[in-house]
Amino acid sequence: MSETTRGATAMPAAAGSATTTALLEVEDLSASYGPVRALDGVTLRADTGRITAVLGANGAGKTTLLRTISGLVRPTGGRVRLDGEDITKARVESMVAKGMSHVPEGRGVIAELTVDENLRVGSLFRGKVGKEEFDRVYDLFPRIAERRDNHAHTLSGGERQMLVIGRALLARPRVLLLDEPSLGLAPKIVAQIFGLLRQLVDSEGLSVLLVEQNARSALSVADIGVVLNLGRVVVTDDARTLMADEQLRHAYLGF
Amino acid sequence: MTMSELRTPEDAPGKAASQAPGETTVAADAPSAPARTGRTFLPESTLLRHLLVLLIAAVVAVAVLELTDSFTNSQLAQLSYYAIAAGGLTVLTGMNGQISLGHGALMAVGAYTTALFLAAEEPLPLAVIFLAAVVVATLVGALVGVAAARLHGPYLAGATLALAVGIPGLAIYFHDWLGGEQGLRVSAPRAPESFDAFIGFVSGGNASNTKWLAYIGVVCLLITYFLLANLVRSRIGRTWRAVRDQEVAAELAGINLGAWRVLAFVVSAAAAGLAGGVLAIVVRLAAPSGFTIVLSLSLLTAIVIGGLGSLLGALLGSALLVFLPPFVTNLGADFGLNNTEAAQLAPLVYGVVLIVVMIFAPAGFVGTIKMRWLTRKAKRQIAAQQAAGATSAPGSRG
Amino acid sequence: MTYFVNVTITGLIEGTIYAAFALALVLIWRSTRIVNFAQGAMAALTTFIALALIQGGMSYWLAFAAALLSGFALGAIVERVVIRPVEGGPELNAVIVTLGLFVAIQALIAILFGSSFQSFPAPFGLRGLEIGGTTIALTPNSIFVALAVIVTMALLVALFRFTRVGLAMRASAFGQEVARLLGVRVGRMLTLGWALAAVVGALSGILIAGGEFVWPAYMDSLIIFGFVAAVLGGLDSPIGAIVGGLLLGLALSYVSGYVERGSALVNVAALVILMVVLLVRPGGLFSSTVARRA
Amino acid sequence: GAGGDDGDGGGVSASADGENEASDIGITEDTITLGSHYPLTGVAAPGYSEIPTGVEAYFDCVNQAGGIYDREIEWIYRDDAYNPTQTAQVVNQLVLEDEVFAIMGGLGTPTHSAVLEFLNAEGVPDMFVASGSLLWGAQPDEYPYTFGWQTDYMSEGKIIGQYIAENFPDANVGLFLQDDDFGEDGEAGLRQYLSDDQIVAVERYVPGNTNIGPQIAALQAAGADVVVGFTVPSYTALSQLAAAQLGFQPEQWFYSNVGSDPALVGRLLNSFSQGAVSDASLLAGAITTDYLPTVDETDNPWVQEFQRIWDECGGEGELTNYRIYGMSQAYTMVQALQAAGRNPTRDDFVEIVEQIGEDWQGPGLAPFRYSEESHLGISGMSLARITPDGGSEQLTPVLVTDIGDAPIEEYTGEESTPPADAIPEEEPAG
Amino acid sequence: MGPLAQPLRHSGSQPPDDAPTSRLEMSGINVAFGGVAALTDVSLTVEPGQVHGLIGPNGAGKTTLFNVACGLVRPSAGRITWRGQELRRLKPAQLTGLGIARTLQGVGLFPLMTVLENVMVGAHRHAKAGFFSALFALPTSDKDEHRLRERAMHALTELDAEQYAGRYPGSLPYPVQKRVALARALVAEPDLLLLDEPASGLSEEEMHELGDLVRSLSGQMSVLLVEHHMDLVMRVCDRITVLDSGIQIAAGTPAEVQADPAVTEAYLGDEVEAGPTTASTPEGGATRV
Ligand SMILES: Nc1ncnc2c1ncn2[C@@H]1O[C@H](COP(=O)(O)OP(=O)(O)OP(=O)(O)O)[C@@H](O)[C@H]1O
Ligand SMILES: Nc1ncnc2c1ncn2[C@@H]1O[C@H](COP(=O)(O)OP(=O)(O)OP(=O)(O)O)[C@@H](O)[C@H]1O
Ligand SMILES: [Mg+2]
Ligand SMILES: [Mg+2]
Repeated sequence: MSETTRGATAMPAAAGSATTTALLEVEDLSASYGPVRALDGVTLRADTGRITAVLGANGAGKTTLLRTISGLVRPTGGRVRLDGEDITKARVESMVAKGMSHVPEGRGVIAELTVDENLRVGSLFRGKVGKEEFDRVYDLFPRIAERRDNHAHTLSGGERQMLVIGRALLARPRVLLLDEPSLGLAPKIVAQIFGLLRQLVDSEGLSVLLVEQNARSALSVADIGVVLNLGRVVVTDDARTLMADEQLRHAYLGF
Repeated sequence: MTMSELRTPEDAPGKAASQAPGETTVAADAPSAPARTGRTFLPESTLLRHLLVLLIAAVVAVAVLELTDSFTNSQLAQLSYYAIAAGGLTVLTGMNGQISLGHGALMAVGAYTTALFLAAEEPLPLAVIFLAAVVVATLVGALVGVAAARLHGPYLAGATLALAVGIPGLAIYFHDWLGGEQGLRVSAPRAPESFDAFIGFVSGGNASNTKWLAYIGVVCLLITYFLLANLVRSRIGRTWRAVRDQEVAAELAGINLGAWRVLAFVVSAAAAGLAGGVLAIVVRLAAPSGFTIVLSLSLLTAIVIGGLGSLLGALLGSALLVFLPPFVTNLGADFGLNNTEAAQLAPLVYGVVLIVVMIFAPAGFVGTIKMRWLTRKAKRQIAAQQAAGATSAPGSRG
Repeated sequence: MTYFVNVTITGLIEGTIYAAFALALVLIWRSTRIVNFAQGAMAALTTFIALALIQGGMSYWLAFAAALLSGFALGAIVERVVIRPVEGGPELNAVIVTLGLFVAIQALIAILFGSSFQSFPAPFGLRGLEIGGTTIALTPNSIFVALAVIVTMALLVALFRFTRVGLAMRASAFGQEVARLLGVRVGRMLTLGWALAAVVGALSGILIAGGEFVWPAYMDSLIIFGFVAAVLGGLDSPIGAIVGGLLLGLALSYVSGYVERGSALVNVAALVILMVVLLVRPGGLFSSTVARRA
Repeated sequence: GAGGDDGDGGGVSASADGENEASDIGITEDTITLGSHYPLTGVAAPGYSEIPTGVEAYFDCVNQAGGIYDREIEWIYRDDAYNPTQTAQVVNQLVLEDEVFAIMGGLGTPTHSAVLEFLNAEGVPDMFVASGSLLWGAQPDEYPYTFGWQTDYMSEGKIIGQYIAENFPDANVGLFLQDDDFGEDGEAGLRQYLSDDQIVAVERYVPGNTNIGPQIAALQAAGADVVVGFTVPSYTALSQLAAAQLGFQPEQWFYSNVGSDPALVGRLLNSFSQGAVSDASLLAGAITTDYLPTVDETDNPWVQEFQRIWDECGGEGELTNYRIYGMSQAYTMVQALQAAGRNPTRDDFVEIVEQIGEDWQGPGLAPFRYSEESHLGISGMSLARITPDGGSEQLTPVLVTDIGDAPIEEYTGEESTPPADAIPEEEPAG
Repeated sequence: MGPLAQPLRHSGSQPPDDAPTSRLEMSGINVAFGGVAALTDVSLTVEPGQVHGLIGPNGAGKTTLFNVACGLVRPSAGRITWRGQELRRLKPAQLTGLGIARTLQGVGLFPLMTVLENVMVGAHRHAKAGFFSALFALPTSDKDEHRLRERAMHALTELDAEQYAGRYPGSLPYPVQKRVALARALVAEPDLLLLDEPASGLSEEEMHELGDLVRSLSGQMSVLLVEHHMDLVMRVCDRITVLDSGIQIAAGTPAEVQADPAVTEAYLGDEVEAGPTTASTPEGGATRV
């Protein structure tokens, strides 16, 4: 259990460097589903220009963490700050305007709308959005470009996943919460998406909070890793360090 | 290494807690395969278990009928036909997920069949007539069911709504045969002497016609619920629920969706037919104005308010239909309203009760109680787990 | 020949009335995925408000506007107070709530405005127009009704197809949580959907009342035929509502006019028409593509 | 006095003398309970729901004047929403829980059908059913406790039929009928006087279907010069509107008494004139029937008395023909209760009505037909033309007849006048 | 790893080595949705007792091909032959009767039924008691239920999920739900199992065990597997078919397919850019056993 002591309190050096600022700060966050305590005093931060991977077994609370940050689940305690502003009690609807986009688990397309309409809903809050921005998404995912006028429910699993990711990008977030984005995607597309994320993070200072079941691939792209277990943070550390820590990997990450 | 060595869920916080299904609607579902723990005092055999319950219910019913006055007896007769139909609708809507706004029409079929048979010079025995009502309603139900099996949600609602107004319309069109708007009057068969003797034996009271009708209603009700409960607890009920919950998965498990939907329609139509038969003799009339859309909607209301998917809920919901309006009217009169005002108050209160129940007890009476119970059980389990966890994992915070 | 024309015209006029009602149902269905059985009662309430104003001396058109406004308010209040708590719950619960509303509002109307017949004025003439020496069943008032319904439909189609609010409303209806994550004020959209639908409902109520009698239950038969019309057209489509309404009105008029004792068969005919259409197209005439199953 | 005179068992029941006693269910020492069912809510409530308030006002005034043999009348009416299922239930409640002495004025043919057997099986006097169906009174052997009150639809059809045959012998007659016993009985009466050739079209409507355009267009297409409507008020008005829409102007409209209340229908049609319909009254000139004085006859002494009673004992709203109807029934009921004597049983009561009901005078224009052979009510009516001001002008003397092929005769009895305070003073009979 | 025990297979079914009969052949399959060609002239044969992989980029038509094999989608052209007989007008409900079972992409459990009931539904085809014995609760119905329950419990036990029998699926961890879904498919005792993305949402370790399980099944039935996790696919499949845009672009053994540049181009992508999921070779995966 030595890792636990390394926990949330001490930020690893990489994250503490002067160039990064904490864009999203989560402090002692707790949440419950009825009697079930799903989050138990989670503290973490996501910095600009960093990809922070949140890892952990099934049911560790990863999804709940993202849902609580974006306001879909009301926390029972703790605070969430975005750029210093306390957004713990802010409405879900206001999050995108504040610069935070959440791509939910499970391919959250609006099945009855067309692909194009799905994208347009994603950019509604921005007012008028130029056609070229849509084209950029379509260029990124030619698969869905072909289907732009089809109802989203006709899409294949992977196509839906592309659509939600593309839609989130259209919102031009500063913080991107991604819940298992690689689910059901072909390896080539996964690589492409992770590559793109890296690029956006590096060039535009995007901050990504990445939840992945597959710890190995997540850590390979992330800067920081946060490991959750039973709703608590057990380790926060540099991704490479985590990758190298075999004991920890075996205990919590299952590889 | 086997899959059993994966993390067991009990070590996740409160995994066990969600014993209850996520949605509230069908919280009242009786699992077809009860967990093998508990209930050891009841017989293993479904038949014996249900017969035991039936026996107790029969004793309670006789006691209630004998201890209450004539008017309450007549209300219980009314309750029985509502509850029989609502029980059938529970199978269709609660268990199989097909909404029907037209069950009143199927009751009409049963009622008219009964009225026609009873109008004969030498009517057949009542039991045979009721059987005929069930058979005719079943045939109509099968026909409607075949058409309905392909429809979903509001489209099914629309089609059954049209059924609710269409079938009574037939009675007006074929007025020579079905009595038109005026309907067919029904002379309820008189009680046999053995009934007198029975009542004399049970309570020493005398056997009025009202009481006789109430007994007929209650007997039909008990039989219907016994049979429906058998179905609910069997593979049949389970298959219906599978079709309701996930039709693709059900189909892939070898279930012919259409056939099972039709079967549900047929079973509920049979119940509606019997309910119509009982209604005909209790009301002594089969007329189109007795089978308006209001009847169909009341039935739906009853099963949702009572707790969708539960026979007990259907019974409670029907009781609400029967006892609430006179209660409100009397209450209004007690508060000094005149009869007209009191009569107008009844629907107002009824409407408000529907809304309030749906907002504060969305799972209906039975569902809400069951949810409470499950939550309590879950809480206890979690408490136990956390206590155990605290000793085994000293490092973790409580 | 004149008879045929007249039966056709009365059918079409009746059909526009079904269509008006169906439009309101379609609107609520599109914006909240709820079939509002209280639609008729709500429309009756706003019509009675207008009637009270007219009887108090207000002009028809002011009362007309008042009815639409009160419809907007009523729709919004109803959504906020009684629909909101059951939204996202089991779909039957919402159905029961609207049924409860239906019963309660109707009782309320009887208590507030009495339950006797009252006549409602029509803004335009009720005498058939004369064409080539014969009077046909087309009145200035029915032309007004038809135009009002068609304009409403066009506005709704435009709202959903071309405006951002329309898109936001549809997104809210189909995927509340996702829409919320995308920054759509879902609560507001649902309220707006109900409010607009109640405006359309109020419009249908007042159009239907024009030149007829009103009493607390005067919308009852329309709930059924309006719903059937909406289902015929495919509940998602405003154009479907119009087509469904007109088809139903026409068909029923022909049954009533050409079948012996046909008036008694109208309800049965509605059932048969609906069944036949749904057997061929289970999602109505204007349904979109069949959903992918796996 | 509420004294304990229980020992008085077995006395002569139908007697004016002696002490009040609880002689049967629904009669206590100081009350008589009467009950009924009406559509107070729902589709049929408009109009009909006013009837019991008229009854109530009348009974209140009677109670104020000392009641019947010092007994107060308790009047309980319940809502059946015009649904027979509910009628059965509320009548159960009235009989079994409220323990009424008699049912009075139960409204509607299908609704009351549902309780016909029950009331007769229980031996509850089923007085003055409020519909003109032949069910109430044509078979007293089968239903000994049930009595009709208003003129039956068949007699009404006969009287209208004869008038048309005499005054419009060459006209093409079109019928516009409600598709139930109301229209059927009326048609049967009409056909006794009109040949099949003369009737060029028979169109029927079903209540609830408001598009009657095709039916009226069919009457027009058939070339009907005279149209007879056996319709309820709303369909009278609808038929007029549809005719205006189609430009259909037959030489003469006839409407049954049921649907012709000029006060109601005329008011309905008149209010449209606020819009662009400029006719004073579409109904003006139509011919209808009367068996009771109507609210527009302000110089009729009965109407004057009823107006006074409504003002003194009534509730909100105005005196309407529905309320006059209710008061008139209540008047007959008081007559019957008085005639039945101080301590009647249900059976005594029914017997008295059979024996002497024929002789009662009241607001009705023609006498009742009550006897052992018939329980049918008022035997005739007069024809009147509706005037543009919403009043009416009498066209014929009161004509009386009976069902079947009984002849139509002029009523020769004198016109009745109300007694003091419009409260009957019937001598106990028997 | 204990293979799914013998008792699960009822005595009447064909022995596993009855090779030619339980072969699935699909040839010349064409499917179009509106204007979009989802499958063009696709042919594929699943040999008895083999694990056949189906891979390809998103939207390539893999699930559609499954749907064709299940009767959920009717091809505009092509033949499906199963056990030597052509399946015409195939309906999904006939599937289990033919000895074919399928899991859905996602889990597709019945949310309002307990785990045990879920699996019992899967055993539907083995039910004998009819409607009337259920209606009157005759002992035959009870006995039948008992049998189904035993079968279901057995299947759950085989997949180590018996302790969840009384629970509702929504409350279970995702991998357990997946196991339940698998138990529901296996309890029908199929000769052909169609698995659509069974590993999605599983951790690497869980995926590994799934691989073992699938391999162990292959002795008893053939498996058609759609997956995006290449190490799993490479490890468990005997043969692989690759689709792209509805067209078959490669077929062969795992090694052959992986060496095919067309596959790399269309599906695997540039290895350097790819994350570890794709980078790991089948051998790499194998070393982890
Ligand atoms: N809606 C809910 N109701 C009750 N309990 C829930 C609900 N959603 C999640 N839980 C429970 O909360 C805990 C955390 O779940 P969560 O979904 O956040 O985990 P996760 O790490 O995202 O898992 P996975 O890898 O399976 O997605 C689990 O025990 C889960 O069972
Ligand atoms: N019912 C339908 N209507 C229209 N298009 C459809 C329909 N079903 C599938 N498609 C299209 O057919 C193509 C193949 O879809 P399919 O689901 O078979 O892909 P897949 O290979 O399973 O993809 P994934 O790996 O993403 O699950 C997709 O482009 C999809 O959009
Ligand atoms: Mg998750
Ligand atoms: Mg797929």
